[in-house]
Amino acid sequence: MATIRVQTADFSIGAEYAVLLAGRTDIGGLASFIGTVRDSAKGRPITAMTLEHYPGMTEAAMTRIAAEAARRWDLLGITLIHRVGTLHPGDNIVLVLAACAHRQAALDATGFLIDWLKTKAPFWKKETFVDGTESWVEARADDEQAADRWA
Amino acid sequence: MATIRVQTADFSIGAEYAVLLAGRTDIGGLASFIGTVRDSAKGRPITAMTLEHYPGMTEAAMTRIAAEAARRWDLLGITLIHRVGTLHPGDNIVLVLAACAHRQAALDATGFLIDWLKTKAPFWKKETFVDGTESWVEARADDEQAADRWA
Amino acid sequence: MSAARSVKLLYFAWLRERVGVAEEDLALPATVATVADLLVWLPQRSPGHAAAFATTATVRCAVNQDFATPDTALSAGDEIAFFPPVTGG
Amino acid sequence: MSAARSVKLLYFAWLRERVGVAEEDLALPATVATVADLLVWLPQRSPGHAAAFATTATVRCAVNQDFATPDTALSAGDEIAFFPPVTGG
Repeated sequence: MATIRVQTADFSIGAEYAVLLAGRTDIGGLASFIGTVRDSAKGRPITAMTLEHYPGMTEAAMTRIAAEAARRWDLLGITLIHRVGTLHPGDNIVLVLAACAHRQAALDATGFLIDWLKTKAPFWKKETFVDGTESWVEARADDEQAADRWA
Repeated sequence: MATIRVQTADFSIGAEYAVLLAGRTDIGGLASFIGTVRDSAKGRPITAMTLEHYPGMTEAAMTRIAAEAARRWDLLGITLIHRVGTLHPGDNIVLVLAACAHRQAALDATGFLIDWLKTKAPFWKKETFVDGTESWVEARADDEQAADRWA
Repeated sequence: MSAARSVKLLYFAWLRERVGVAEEDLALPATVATVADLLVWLPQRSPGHAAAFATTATVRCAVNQDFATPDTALSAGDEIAFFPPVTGG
Repeated sequence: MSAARSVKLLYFAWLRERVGVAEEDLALPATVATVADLLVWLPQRSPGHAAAFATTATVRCAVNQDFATPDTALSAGDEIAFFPPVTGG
């Protein structure tokens, strides 16, 4: 039921939405989240963001996260797509779609999926600043707290 | 900042997403909700759903709801599109997009917007069943409760 | 002070179906000062009106496109709408 | 019983940059039974390893592509990865 992909290419939310809904008439609500590259980090302008991942484990972790969401909510479809490689401000990073019969489950599942993706899937971000210096993004305590809400 | 439309035509989430994001590099998270027509209501198969609205007041109510969301969250963009007329199972009914610097505000604002749209904007749904009978959808107490969460 | 106050009434969803028209222009009698007064007077106009307003617990009202309450005062030129609780989204 | 246990080590993000390689194949010494043992032994291998594992509070480990804890036991053929706390999404 879940579509799970790690890719360098961009994604199209319209195309993924169409794939998930094709031929379905049992879905009543579809929630999504897209994360995009912001043009600054902690007040410093950035020119690029490079995403590294752990091939194999990443897909396994995303599959486990999707399965956990399906265990918690009555989901009719899940799409998780995460980009890797070098991205620029305004670029898409991650797409989460969750489809359900009713809206609250779709919204809750989407929040859960992005919170767990951020803390339990092996991706790492490096920011490149205007002066050419680079810095690995540090994990945020509030991301851990957001993920722990679902414990 | 807000895009607000009531229309008979379908919408494209990809197109709306592109319009909202065009030229923006300050957005970090974009959440959405789409409501679609399910093929049954209370266990009875339906063949169509007809949406009626109150022209003028509907747009005013949607504008007030968007303004209230912008007051509560630091929103960088809002899109509210609601269809009217005769729809069929699988068709899109409503689109909510909320863009923010960070994900939780985008997800919360999206939940707020759909909860308030359902209870404070003058739309009414009539379902047509397989045997040709029609029935106006009754307001649900749990929709009121969902809206009251944000009071 | 007895000048007729002309208002426009709008009906939606099953209220429209029961009244039989989507809108009508009316002159309010002197006894009708508020939405609550109108809800007493309107059912007397026709069997359709009577059917539409038989259970006012499920009737909502907007005056000039803003949600109104029973004690909302009515004035000449008002656009007064009656409808069931909303069910969009 | 003293057969060498060959394992594959993987490093990601700044651990990879500090160690200087993305992966290496090693034979674990008999003293290394767990992830905690490996975290004691690895820094001795090179200045790069020492730098990478200087602050193990921010080092996470996966064994065979599943998150591991310090007391996770190691076996021949294991794929052992070290990386900082994840920051995707």
